[in-house]
Amino acid sequence: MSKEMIEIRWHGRGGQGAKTASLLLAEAAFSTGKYIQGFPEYGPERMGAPITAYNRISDEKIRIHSNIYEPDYVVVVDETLLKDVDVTAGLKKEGAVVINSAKNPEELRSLLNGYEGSIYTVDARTISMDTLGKYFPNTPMLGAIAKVTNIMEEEELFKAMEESFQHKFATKPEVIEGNMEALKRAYKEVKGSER
Amino acid sequence: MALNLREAVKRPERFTGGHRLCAGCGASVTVRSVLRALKPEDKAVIGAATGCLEVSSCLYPYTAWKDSFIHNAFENVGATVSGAEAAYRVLKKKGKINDNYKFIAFGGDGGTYDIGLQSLSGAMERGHDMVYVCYDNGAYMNTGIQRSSATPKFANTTTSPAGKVVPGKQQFRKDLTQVMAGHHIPYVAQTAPFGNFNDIHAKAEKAIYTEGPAFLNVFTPCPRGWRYDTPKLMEIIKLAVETCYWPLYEIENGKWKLSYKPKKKLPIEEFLRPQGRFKHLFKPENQHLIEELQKEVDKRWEALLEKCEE
Amino acid sequence: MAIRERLSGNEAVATAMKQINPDVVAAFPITPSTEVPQYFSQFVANGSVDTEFVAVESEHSAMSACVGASAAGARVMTATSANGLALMWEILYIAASSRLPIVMPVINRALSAPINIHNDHSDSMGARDSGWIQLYSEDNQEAYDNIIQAIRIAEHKDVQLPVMVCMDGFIVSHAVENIELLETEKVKEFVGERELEDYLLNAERPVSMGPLDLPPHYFEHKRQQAEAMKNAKKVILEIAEEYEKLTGRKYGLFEEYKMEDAEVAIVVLNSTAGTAKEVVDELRENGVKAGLIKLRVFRPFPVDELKEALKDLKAVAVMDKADSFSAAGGPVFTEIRAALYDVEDRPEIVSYIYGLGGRDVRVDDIKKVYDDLKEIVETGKVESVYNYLGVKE
Amino acid sequence: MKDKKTPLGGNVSWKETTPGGIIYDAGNATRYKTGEWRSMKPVWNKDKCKQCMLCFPVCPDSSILVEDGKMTGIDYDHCKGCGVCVEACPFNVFDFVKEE
Repeated sequence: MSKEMIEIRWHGRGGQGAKTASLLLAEAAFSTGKYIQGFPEYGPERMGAPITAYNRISDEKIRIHSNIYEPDYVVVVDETLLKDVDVTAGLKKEGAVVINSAKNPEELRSLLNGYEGSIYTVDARTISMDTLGKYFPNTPMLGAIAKVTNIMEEEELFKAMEESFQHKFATKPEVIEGNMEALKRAYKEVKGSER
Repeated sequence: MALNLREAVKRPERFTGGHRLCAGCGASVTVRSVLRALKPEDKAVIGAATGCLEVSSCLYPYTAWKDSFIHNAFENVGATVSGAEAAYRVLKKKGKINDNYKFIAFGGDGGTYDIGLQSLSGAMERGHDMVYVCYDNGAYMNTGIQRSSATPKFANTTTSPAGKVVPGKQQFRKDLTQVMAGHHIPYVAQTAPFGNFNDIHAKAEKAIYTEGPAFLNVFTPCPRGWRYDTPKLMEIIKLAVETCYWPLYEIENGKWKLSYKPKKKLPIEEFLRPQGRFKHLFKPENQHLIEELQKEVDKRWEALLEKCEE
Repeated sequence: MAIRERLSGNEAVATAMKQINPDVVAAFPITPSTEVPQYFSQFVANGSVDTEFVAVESEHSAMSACVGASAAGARVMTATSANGLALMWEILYIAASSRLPIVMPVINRALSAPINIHNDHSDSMGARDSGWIQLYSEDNQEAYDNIIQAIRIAEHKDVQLPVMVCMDGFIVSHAVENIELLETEKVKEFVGERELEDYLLNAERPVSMGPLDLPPHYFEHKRQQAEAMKNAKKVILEIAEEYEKLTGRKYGLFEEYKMEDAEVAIVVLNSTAGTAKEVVDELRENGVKAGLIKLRVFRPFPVDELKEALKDLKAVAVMDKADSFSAAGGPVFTEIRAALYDVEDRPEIVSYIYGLGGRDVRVDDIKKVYDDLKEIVETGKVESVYNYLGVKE
Repeated sequence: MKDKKTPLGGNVSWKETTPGGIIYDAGNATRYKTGEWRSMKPVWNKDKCKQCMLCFPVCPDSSILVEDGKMTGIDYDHCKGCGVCVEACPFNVFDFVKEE
């Protein structure tokens, strides 16, 4: 397997946009010339049900087509999942988990089944409410994971995402600015307890 | 202007002799009557469901069809012809085809009332410019006279045999014409090769030349399945109409119209008596079964009169 | 210049269909192929294709309408999966026997029961004797490329047969990956126009199609159909060569991965091949002479070519993502094993049925297969010919 | 290519037969004689005929021959002798006799 490949696993609930966020991240990475994979845990999405989505990002063509069992990073879009889902299962020690939470990272460690690696948190709820007036955690989480993985330069990310939003929200341009704001704030505000 | 018989006979024959339908088969009379309504300058694509008509008219290496013809399977002539019609529309739009084509699907009652109902319903609902013609001979004749949902109650068929305790088919027939009326397509009609053929010619013409989907249900006797002598074809049709067993009517853009009202409605017995499939009804102990049939015919006839505001 | 894009498998398929701009698409939604008619109907709604989109009421009618439209002279496509394909079954045979060049992406999914929407190959494998050409695709790129080539293969005068282009449901259909697209103009030029001689809407000469065909003629029609399938092999290669000139991407009847000096190899279809290539690379780094055959064309079955490619191996594992319930191995296994019958000192051949109903196929699963092959080579003994890989024992 | 023919007869090789069983010559069933099926035969008495044309549409075998809107005879190559025309005629123009 390519040494440069980064594998990311997303945990969210149906309807929160974890799948969309994984696709947007793939898209942003793609725009910088990377090879990407973005795919959901295959199945029908039901509102509220725990869902998983995946990203692979690499400088070389990606051939592997299995789920990700030993991710480099894990993103948790909904903090309440921590009590039911073993989100850090297989997560590499040298990797990191990024959680949507207003808490400090270390406050969550006890919920992570003895996970010893880095923990980051970002208050996606507040950011989303402030910037979009509604709770759409996926854009802030995207900003946070992009920052933590550092898979691309800040400006590159913002430029790529602006283009994506322009495309995605072609019919409602008024939400582009809010989304960009959410992305940037999360990028800045994500805080870590590095190991 | 409606096609009269004098004019109709001058039209080119689009269904030739040399097919292998039974001697005296009503299906070919139905087909010829419908095709006569095509203007000679118009071309046609004709589809047929698997059934007597198809296996007898297109038996490799011979075809009795002068127009392009396709058979696909038993239950899908509606979808098959709708595909051909879609192809025509797009190829015409692209300028690859110049001639005018009409699309006609033929199915027996098996391929129409039963196994092909879904495909028919879909094709009509989608609004294809085509005519679906059911030649209703009231059983699966091709496979040896098995009951269908178009088989009249008490008819003796090979899967609804009249026996010591069960007197033939146990259910009244489905009223498919009214099911099709429920699709609210531009034209639905019930007809038969009756009298001087004006009714079937006029309805076929309307069906073919009304834009959008149209459905014709055509009463089509089968001498073998109904067990009557072949020369009596036209008499059986007449009795079906005059007893109001098979009323002639149409629904044009939602408007119900009775096409023919018998001067004196004949008792259903008259229709039943010449047919061997009803022979068991004429045993003295079965008189009440005929009465039951009469009641149902009367009920349906009255309801139809009401719909047609007669 | 090729267009660099990122698309899901379903988007790739729909994009190929858009660029081909077929005359008629008749389709009914079924997971995981639903997105194909969805995307396509949006193309119709936006006017980016001229196609008549027939939103039929079932897959049976989808294939029936395709038959009607193709017989009428149109270039016709549809898409389906699993139970949808099963519902088409009767008409699959009719499309092939009537020699209608319909092209259909099949987004592979397990067949019921119990109902399961996930990937395996039980749908298309069951249709292997329906007379359709079958192409299999590792990823979105191959699905896209195969569909464009399929139009030419299907319509080739020596073939005139329908083509299924298979790819793995969800694993490929719903995964966004990099892809290189051709410019639409180039696709149009490559696929050209359907050349017609005999069709329902030929004003010069009306025809009758789908006759009752009794014992004096039926066998001859089948023999002629078999010849068309035989011809397809050559045509598939010719068109692949032409396509390579256009894109630089090379296609054959199957792909040989590190087979030159291989002693053990697996034969596999679709997306698992990609995962298996990773394993081959790792094994090679550890000095294991491992290889891989990814079958692209299953119908026609490249019997001679496979024999040649496999004959010098010591052990082969054939991986089937479908059970044939013959109690004697999967469908691809049976045919590969038969293909090697004439080979002197033929390799040991074992069957692995795997990944049914979307059971994920991991790197470790594939490693296990190669480990078993190594064991066979070392001991000269086959412990188990018929195996189920990744099932809970 | 307008006169493309479907090979008839029982001994056609698979190389010569038509793809998918397509039949090129529309209406070639006329070459198949169903007149042999007859056990009874309608005989038209021209002199009695009023040319009402009611026999024409009732014939299942398209065997009432018509020219310029007038009946001219019966196509015995295809008439199966069902007798529908005989019964349908209001003027009893036809005799219905045993086939010899």
